[in-house]
Amino acid sequence: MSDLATALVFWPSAAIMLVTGLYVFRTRSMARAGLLLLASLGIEGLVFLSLASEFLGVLQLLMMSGEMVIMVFFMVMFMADPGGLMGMDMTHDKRRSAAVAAGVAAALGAVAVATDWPGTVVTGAAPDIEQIGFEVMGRSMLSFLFAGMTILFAMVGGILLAKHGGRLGIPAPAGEPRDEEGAP
Amino acid sequence: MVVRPLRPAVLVPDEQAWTMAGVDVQAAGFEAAATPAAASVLAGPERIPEELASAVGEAWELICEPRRVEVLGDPFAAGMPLLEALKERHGEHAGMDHDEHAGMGHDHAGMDHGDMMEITGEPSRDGLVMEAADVALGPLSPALPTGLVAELSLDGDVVASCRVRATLEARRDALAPRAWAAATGDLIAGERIVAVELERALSHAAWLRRSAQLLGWPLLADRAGQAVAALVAEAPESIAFDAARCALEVSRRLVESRAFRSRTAGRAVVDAAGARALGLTGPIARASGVPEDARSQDAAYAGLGFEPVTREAGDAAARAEVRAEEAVAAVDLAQEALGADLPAARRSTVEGPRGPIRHGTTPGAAEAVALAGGLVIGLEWSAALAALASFDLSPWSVSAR
Amino acid sequence: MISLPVVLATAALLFAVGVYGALSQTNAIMVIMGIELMLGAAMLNAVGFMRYAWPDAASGAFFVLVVMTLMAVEATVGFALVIAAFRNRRTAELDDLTELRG
Amino acid sequence: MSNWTPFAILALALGGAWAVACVEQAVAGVRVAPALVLRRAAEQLDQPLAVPAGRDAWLYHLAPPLLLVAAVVALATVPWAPGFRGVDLSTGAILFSAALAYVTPSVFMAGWGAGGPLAVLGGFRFIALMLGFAMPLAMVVTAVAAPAESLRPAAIVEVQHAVPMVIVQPFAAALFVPAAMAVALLAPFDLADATTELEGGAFSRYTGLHAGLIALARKILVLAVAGMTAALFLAGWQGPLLPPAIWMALKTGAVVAGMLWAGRRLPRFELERLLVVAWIVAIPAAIGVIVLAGLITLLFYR
Repeated sequence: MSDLATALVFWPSAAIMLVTGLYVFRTRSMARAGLLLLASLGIEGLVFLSLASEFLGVLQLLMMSGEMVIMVFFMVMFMADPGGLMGMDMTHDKRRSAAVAAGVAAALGAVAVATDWPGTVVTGAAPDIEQIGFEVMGRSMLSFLFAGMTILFAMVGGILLAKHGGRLGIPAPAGEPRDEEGAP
Repeated sequence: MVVRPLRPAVLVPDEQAWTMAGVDVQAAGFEAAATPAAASVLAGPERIPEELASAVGEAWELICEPRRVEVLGDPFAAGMPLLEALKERHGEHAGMDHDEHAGMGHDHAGMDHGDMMEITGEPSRDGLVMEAADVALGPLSPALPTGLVAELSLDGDVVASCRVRATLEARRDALAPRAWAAATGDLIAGERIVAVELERALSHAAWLRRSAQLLGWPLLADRAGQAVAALVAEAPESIAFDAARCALEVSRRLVESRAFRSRTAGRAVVDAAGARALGLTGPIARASGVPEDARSQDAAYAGLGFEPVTREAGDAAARAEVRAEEAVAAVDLAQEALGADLPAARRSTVEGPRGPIRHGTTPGAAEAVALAGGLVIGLEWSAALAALASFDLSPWSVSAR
Repeated sequence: MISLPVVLATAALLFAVGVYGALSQTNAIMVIMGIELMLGAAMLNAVGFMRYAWPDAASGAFFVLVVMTLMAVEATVGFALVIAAFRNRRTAELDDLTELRG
Repeated sequence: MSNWTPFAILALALGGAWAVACVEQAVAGVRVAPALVLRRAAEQLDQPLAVPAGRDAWLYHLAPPLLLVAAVVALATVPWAPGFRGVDLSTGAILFSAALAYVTPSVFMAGWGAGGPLAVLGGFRFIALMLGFAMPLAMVVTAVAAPAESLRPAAIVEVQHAVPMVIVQPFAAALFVPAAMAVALLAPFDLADATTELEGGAFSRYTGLHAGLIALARKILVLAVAGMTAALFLAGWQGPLLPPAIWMALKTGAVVAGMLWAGRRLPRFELERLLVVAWIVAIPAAIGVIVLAGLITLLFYR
C-alpha cells in the first residue's frame, strides 16, 4: 500500500482503537465493555492491514471476534450486574492505577521515540502468506510445536480447573459455599 | 398447491380457534406474526371477551402505522365489540408514552439478582448458581393458545419454575363449538356423531399444525394444514373425506417418525395412576393407558365399530400419537355415520376433542392446566414449550357452575 | 509519515490503557481484558518492527502468531480460574477472593 | 480488483438479495411475486423506528449495520467469474471466515440490546451454536485450500478444473454446508430467531429501517454462503458449454434452493443435541479433514 493509503488507514484506526480500548474500562454495562474490546482489537487488525501484513491483519480479525464473544459470554455469566443498570462502580483506586499507566506510557513512549531504530527500509513488500508458511514450517517449526502444545495443556488444564468438583473431584456441597473454618 | 404470499398479522384468537370457528386464516391471506412489531394487521373477532381486551389493546399499540383491523368472523360469540375495545383503550391511553409493556409476552427485563456481590440461589445442573430470568407468555403469545397465560422462570435456558393459568371465563368453549352444542342437546343422534367426529378431526389437525409450527417443522405443518383445509367446510356432505384422510395419514406417520419422537419422547410424563388420581380425561388420560372414553358407552358408536385409542407411555409423544390416530379414526367414523341411519338416542355426555363435555363443563380440564406447569420443570426452553403444547390445554377456565 | 517510532508510541499508549484496565478493575474478567489489551500492544510492536525494520524476514510473523496463541492460553486459564473461584465463593470479585484457604 | 469492483459488489448484493427472496417464495410453495418482495420491503422501511426500553440502546442500534457489513464483506470475497473475482485477496478464504465470525457478535448485540429475556436467550443460543460451528467452518476452508496451495478463492476454483472438490473431499462438504447454514440463520438451525418459540428471538424488537437492514443482511449472507459453497466445492464458474458467469449463477441458485428446501423438510434442531454433535463429532472430524486434505494434496495434486 502506498504511503498515503497507509496513513489514511493507520491514523483513524489507531485513534479508534485507543478510544474504544479506554472506554472498555469506563463503561458501566459489561456486555458493552466486551464488545468495545472486540472493536478495539478488531480495529487493531485493520492497523495490521495498513502496515501491509495482510495475513496477520485478517487472522487478527478472525481470532478476536471469537475470543471476545466468549469473553462477553463469561462476563454476563459471572458478573452481579451485567446490564450495568444498577450503576455499580466496579473499580478500585482508579487514581493510582491511572498514575501508573501514565508513567508506563511516558517511559515506553520515551524509549520508542528516543532510540534510533535501524533505518526505515522502504520495500512495501511485506512477507506474504507463502513466506510466512515456509517460515512456520521451516525455521520456527520447533517453537510453533511448543506453542501448539501450550494451547493443548491450557485447554486440558482449564477444563480440569473448571470441572464440577475441581481437580480432585470433591464436589462442593450444593447450596452453601465452604465456610471460613474450612469445614466443607 | 401454490398459495398467495401470506402477510404476518396479529391473530386474535390464535389460528387453532379460528379454524374451529370455520375460518381458514391462511386462505384469508394471513399468518401469525412473531411479535406485534412484525405485523401491520390485527386480524380479530367481531366480539372479544373482556379478559382479552387489555392485551389486544396493548398489542394494537405495538403494531406500527400503517396498520388496520381485519374482522374475520365471530368465534367467541360473546363479549364487547372489538373496534369499541380498541377505541376505548386508545382514548383512555392517548397520553401514555410508547413504552414497552405488551400484554403479549410482556417480558420485562427481569434479571433480578440477590446480594450485590454474591449471586445466591440453588445451583443449576452443572453446580453453578446463575440468576433466574422470569418470562411471562401473555394471553396472545404465538406459543400458547389464546387466553392461556404461563409465567416461567428460566435458569439459563432451562425452565426452573412454571405456572399456567387459563384466563377466559367458561361461557361457550370456542375451541369445540359443535361438541358443546351436541352436549347441550341441540343435535339428534346421526347428525350429532358426524358433527362431533368431524370437529374432533379438525381440532386434532389444527393442534398438529400449531405443534409443528412450534417445533419449526414446515413439512408437518403443511400436511396438517392440508387436512384442516379439507375438513373446514360448511355442510358435512361437501367435505373431501379421502383428501382429509390422506393428509391425516401422512401426518400420523410423521408424528410416529424418529424426528418427532426424538423431540417429544420421555417429556412431561403422566402415568396411569397419576391420571386416575387427578381425574384427567380425554387424549391426555388415554395416552397414559386410562382407556376411559365417553363414546364407548354410546350404542350408536358401537354400531359403527368404535374402540378407544390408547397408549401406555403417557409422554408428549404418546399424546401426539393418540390425537393423530383419533383424527384418522374420526374421519372414518364420520363418513360411516353419514351413510348409516342410527338410533336417535339423546346423550347428556359427549366426548369432545379434549375430553367428555357434561352439563357445559369438561371435567379434568382444570386439573390438566394445573398439572402441565409442574411437568415442564427441568426442560430446555423449546422442549418445555413443545411439552406444554402436547397437553392441548383449553384456555377456558372451568368456573364451578 | 508513519515511521517506526510512531507505531511504537501507539503501541505504548495501548499498553498503558491495558495497564490502567488491569489495575483499576475489581472483577477478574475485566483484569483479563486488561491483559488482552497489553498483549495486543505487544503484537502491534512486532508488526511495527516487521514492517519498518526487517520487512523481508518472515520471522516477525512468528512473534505475532505466538502472542496470539498466548492471548488464547491466557484467556482460557483465566476463565477456568474464575469458574473455579465462582464455584466455591459464588463471586468473581477480586477483593473477596483474598484468602487461599479452602 | 479494479476500482469498479466495489460498485459491482453492491449491485450484486442488492440484486442477489432480491433473487434469494424470490427463491425463498418458490421453495415455500408460494406463488413467486417479485414485485411483492419490493413492495413489502418498501412498506417495512416506512415503519417508525421502535426504541426499546431494554438495556443497551448503543448495542441495539449498532447490530443491524454490523450484520450488513459482515454480510457484504463475506459476499465480496466470493469469486463469481474469471472477469469478476470479487475482492481478489491472497487470503480471501480467511477473510470470508473472519466476516462470518462477525455475525455472532451482531446477533448477540441485537438480542442483548432489545432487553427482553427471550431476545437475550436467542442471542445466547446463537453464541452457543456458533462456538460449536466456528471450528469446522474455519478448518474446512483451509482444508479445501490445501490442494490449491493458496487461500485465494479464485485459485481454489481453478484447481477444481478436473474434478469438483465435493467429490474429492465429501467430508469437508458435509461439515461445511451445515455450519454455513447455521451462520446464515437458515431454517433447521434458526435457533436464534425461532418465530413461534422465541417470539422472533434476537431480532424481534426491530421495526422500520432496522428490520429492513437485517432482512437485507440475512439474504446477502445466504447468497454469500451459497456462493462460497459453489466456489469451494462445485468448481465455481467452471463448466462445459455455458459461459462462466451463468454456471456460477446456476450453481449458487441450486445451493440456495437446496438449503431452503432442507429448511422446509427438516424440523428445527434441538440446541443440546446439536451442540453435542458439533463438539464431539464435527470438530474432531474437521481436524481429520485437514489431515486428509494434506494427504490428497500430496498424492494427487503435487
